[in-house]
Amino acid sequence: MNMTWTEQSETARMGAGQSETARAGGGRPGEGADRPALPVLQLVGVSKRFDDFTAVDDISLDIREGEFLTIVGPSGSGKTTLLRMLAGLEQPSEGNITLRGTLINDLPARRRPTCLVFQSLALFPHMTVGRNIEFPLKAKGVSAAERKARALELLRMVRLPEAYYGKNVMTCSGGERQRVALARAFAYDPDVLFFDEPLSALDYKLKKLLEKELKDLHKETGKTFVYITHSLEEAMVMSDRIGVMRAGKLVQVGSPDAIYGQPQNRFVAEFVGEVNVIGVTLSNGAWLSQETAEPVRLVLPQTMAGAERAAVVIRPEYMKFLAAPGDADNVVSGRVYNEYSLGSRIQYQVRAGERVFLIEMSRSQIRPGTGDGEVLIGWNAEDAIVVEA
Amino acid sequence: MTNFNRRDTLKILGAGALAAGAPLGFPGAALAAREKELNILCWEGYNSAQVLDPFREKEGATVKAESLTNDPTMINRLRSGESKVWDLINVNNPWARKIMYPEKLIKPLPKDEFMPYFDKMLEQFHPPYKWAMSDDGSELLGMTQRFGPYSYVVNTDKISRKTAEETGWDLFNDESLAGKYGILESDDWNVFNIFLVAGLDPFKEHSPEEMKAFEDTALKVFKGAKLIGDIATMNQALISGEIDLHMTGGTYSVSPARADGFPEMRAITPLKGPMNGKGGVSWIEVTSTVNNPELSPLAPEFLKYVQDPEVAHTVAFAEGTFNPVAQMGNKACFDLFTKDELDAIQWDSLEEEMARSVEYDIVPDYEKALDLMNNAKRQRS
Amino acid sequence: MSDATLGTSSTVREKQGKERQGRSALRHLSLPAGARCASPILLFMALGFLAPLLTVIGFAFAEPRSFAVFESFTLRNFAEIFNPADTVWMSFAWSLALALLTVAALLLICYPIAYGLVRVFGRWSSLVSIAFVFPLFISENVRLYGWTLFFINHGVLDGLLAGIGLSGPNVLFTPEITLFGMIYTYLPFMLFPMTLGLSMVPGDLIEAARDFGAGRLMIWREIELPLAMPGILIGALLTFVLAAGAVAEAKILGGQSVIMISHDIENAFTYSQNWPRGAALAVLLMIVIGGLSMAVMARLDLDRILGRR
Amino acid sequence: MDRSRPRRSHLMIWIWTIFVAVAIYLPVACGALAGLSKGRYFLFPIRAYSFEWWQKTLDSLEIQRIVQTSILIALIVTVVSLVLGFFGALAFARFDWRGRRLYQKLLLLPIFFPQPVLGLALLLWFNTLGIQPSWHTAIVAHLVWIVPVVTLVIAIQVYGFDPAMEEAAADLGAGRWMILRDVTLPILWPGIWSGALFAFLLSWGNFPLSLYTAGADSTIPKWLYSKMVAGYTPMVPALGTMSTLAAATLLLAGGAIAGFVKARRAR
Repeated sequence: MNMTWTEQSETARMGAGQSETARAGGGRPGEGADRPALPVLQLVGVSKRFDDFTAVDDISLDIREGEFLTIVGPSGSGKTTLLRMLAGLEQPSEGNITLRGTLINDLPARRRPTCLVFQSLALFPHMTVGRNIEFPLKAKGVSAAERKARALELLRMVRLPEAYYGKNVMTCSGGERQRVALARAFAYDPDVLFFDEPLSALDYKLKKLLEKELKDLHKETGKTFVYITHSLEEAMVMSDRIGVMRAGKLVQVGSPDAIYGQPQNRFVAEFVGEVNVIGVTLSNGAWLSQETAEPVRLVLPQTMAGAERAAVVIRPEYMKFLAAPGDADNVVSGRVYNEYSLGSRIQYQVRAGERVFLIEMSRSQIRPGTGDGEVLIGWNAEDAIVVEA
Repeated sequence: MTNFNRRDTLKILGAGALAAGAPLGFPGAALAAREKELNILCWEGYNSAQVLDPFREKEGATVKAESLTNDPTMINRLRSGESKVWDLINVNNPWARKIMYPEKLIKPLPKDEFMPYFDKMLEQFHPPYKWAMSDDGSELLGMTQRFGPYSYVVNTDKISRKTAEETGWDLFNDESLAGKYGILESDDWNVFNIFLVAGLDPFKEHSPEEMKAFEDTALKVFKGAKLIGDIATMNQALISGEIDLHMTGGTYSVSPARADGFPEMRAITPLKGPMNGKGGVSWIEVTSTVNNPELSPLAPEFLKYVQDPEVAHTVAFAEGTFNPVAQMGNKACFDLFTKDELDAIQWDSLEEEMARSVEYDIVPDYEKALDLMNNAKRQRS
Repeated sequence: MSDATLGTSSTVREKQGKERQGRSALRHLSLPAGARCASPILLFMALGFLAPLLTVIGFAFAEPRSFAVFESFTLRNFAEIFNPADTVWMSFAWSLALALLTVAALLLICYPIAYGLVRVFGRWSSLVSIAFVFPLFISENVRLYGWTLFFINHGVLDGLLAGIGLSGPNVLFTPEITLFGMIYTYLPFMLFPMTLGLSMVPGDLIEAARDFGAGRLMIWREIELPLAMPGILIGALLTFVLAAGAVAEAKILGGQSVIMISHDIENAFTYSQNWPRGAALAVLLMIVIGGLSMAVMARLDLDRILGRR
Repeated sequence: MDRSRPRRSHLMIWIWTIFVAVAIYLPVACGALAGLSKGRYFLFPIRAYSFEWWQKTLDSLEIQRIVQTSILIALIVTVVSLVLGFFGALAFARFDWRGRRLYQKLLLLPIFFPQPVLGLALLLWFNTLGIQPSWHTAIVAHLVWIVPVVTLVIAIQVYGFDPAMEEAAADLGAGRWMILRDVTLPILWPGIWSGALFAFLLSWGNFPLSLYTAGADSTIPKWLYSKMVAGYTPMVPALGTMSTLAAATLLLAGGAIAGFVKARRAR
């Protein structure tokens, strides 16, 4: 499969006489293939304003050749606008976008060797599956016979039966449409594929399946994928790198592990999942939390140089019920008031003053203490992460 | 269709359902109110505010008048069942006597009340006036008022009155005038005039050869016409210089232009023609009471109202067309006309022009001629 | 994946129809409700539209120059019309030809405006639409007469041109000006369905196509035109049908340089005193128009066009 | 360079649209001019201006009556067509029922019908029924054409209406009447409002149907026509202009009210 794709891909490229512009942009395929650091797309200080609203605020980012980069962020964080600028559907208000070193700020979408898979998929409803897939080839002037051959191949690639070639695209199921949209994007043979939450409308099971397929396709084709989603879970499954956006800014970029394990600030930490976050202030060389019933002195893994304030993040699975106050570096006393089953694990909510702490344990563990009475909970310093407040 | 061939069934069905759809009183419900209601079907002029508004105020009545520009349509409206709507109908000379009365579409007027008015009219209308009476002369069928000659209208700056009168209907046979004349749309009167252009007397039976001549003439006349239109269009086109003359016009059509400061526009009656030597045609309107089962009592009142010298003068100079009226025989009425007004209606030559005209009559083969003419009209493009 | 459950296109469409807005739950209840809501209007239309048309048909088979509807049956009216000596076919030809030209001209005139309303004018769109819809509320006679005043010798155009030593063109009282009048009168009837059609083309499809490297012409031909076609078809049908029945333009502007079929129908009812002939002509016009309307409408999915989904 | 092209073509579209819009109002302006001419026949430049014809038009009893008739017809047409159209639109777009597709298409047929022919057909029908044409019958005639238009206008609004809201209201214990009053009608209000405007104005400006079906009664367009054909005076363009101004005022007022209501709701 992999081999077939590459070969076909090359023939199609030559047959179509494509990539003049794309390659002229400075890319020399093959050359420097061993240097993963070469950015395909580079953003420097890119901003986008609509009237008095700043959708994208001073973003700088390198997108590496062949990587699967996912931008995550809540809705309204500016990720779609960022993607549209990359695809050439919007022009940045400030800053530069370069493609392999060439400035492409004003290059329209159709001249860029990139391709966007829309959230709505934007399949042409009046065309068959085959004609949809052939559309980019037709735009390039590929002959009808060649188009069809290529379309059938792409159908195979996205795991759709060839019989779908003549099918009305509106009669396809959600997952099938997804595949058609993908096949169409590959038909364009872009260097970079952009995805604007294309899986958001699908049911959970199908979504999971397609996420994995997308990841496989990425590997098979070796293309650069830039994907946006509001679901970190989706991002974690597929991505090589993840960028987290908030209010137009890119707050952290890193591998999925880094994003999960070393969030740089409270926002990322909270976005990543249910966590305990405690605000702390530096007072006479010691970190104090004001959020518990009375100020508690905490032992932290490392000091934040120069910072007066910080947030401590403790994942629920690192919190423990303590038999005695000496069992952990940091200890809080509280009262259990809720207990949820999460399948293989159980989550407890423990109230300490105004604060609620989350503790997760695997079902096999037994909670010390009984009933709803007073409990001691705590964590070790090395299990906590200190981030910017 | 066999299920539907009973008109009465339909009536009940339709009336009931329409009442459901539009819950409004239908005229049937308004029978009682006819004392204060008058409906007039007429030529333009009687439907003007100047004539009707004083009557409305005087009687406190609702007066509706609809003007049409040809006789057959009005009469057909009565035939189609509207004789229940209208109280008065105002059409030209032959129709009351020859068509409407025999078809029982109108009813006679009380002679003792209305005959005396004729005494005060211009001499030619003195009783018993032919077109106002039934064929046997026993019944008075209507009242006369406006009249006039009509043949064609020319811009005398372009074609002198003398040339126009002497050339007569042959003006429309003159190829050099093609594209410079208009035709005032009035199908029945157009028929008369095309007969005349063809050199035929319209008001008699015609042989097939004569009908052929009519057809050829119709084709030629319509092909050569720059435009066909209504009175306002003709006058506007004359004044703007789009055309130099137009067929089927007379004092009635050109008088508003003359009154508006264009005395060079003039109705012409030819000196000679195929109707026993006469070339002109004249019309006289006869207003009759419709054979309406619920005839409004205001109908005779209105007929008397328009005989009043002041009102007759208003009728003569109602908006739209200005015409001589029979009541000008009464000095009280005549004195109301200013010099400008007399000029507008070409009073100076009215008598001689009427003398050169025949009073129009029914064309025996009208329907055939009309079909031929309509065919010709369509081929003008 | 549900591939296996997908059947032929027709069953799928049916399925989608049922799924519309989760209506399926209420389907059993709403089936009579829809019919109930429709019944007053249907009853009214049966009496106000269908019955008059049947009456016209009845008259068309009545004795010429009579009022004996549903009482006599004859084909003479039609025989007369189809008699080659009768030139009424010319009126039909002119009406249909001018209607066709009107449609063609309006397609070209309205397309940029409709495009502008959907994609260019932005917040000005509603104002521009109102400007174009408003003339519908002014009686067409008044507007057409205004053109006469504009074009006539010593009219507005001529008078203005005289100011710079020129004279106005001699355009009145011709078939061309009749066509012009029809284009003018029926412009809104093309513009609005067309705008509706163009607004059915999702913006992201255009963007997607552009992203795939399609040029303007290709986008227009492959995406915009086919997707906007239902609206364009409605506009074309509406203007054609209305123009085919038009009469005022030929009378007021055209000086009857051509006779339209509606004029002939009208004449039959007036000067000719021949209602049955007029009815027969009307029936023939109805056959042309009704046939065309039915044929085009059968191809349209009104839910999609009006509901935009 | 590539970006300037859409801008240039947008400019062309603006220019073309404005050109066509000006052309649309040109004859209306010419008519207004003619109404201000002292002379009966129109020559441009106008020799003498005068408000005489406007004055005469305003003074005329007959025109007062015609205006009243026109308003009355338009009002009744508006009310009846709203009632029929409202339910018709529900049947058109809200409910799924057997025969809906056919109903949708049949309903549009009167719009796709030349009005002179429709007017004559109605005249024949009324004649066959023995009903005298009057302004009552003109109402019926107007309705035949306007009800489908109003239905369509409201239906477009109904399409955007989620029936789940009615279901939710019913689930929360609202009765049929309360649902209609508190849920359905307020949501459909913009469609009903524009339907009402359309109904009134289309009736106000209609000529071909009134010509054949109003009998002895006259409406403004019918009066204008009959005076144009015979008895032309500048009262014709004067009344035409007044009627246009009245329609424009109504449209503007309608728009302003709609805007006001919208603004109030948004708050």
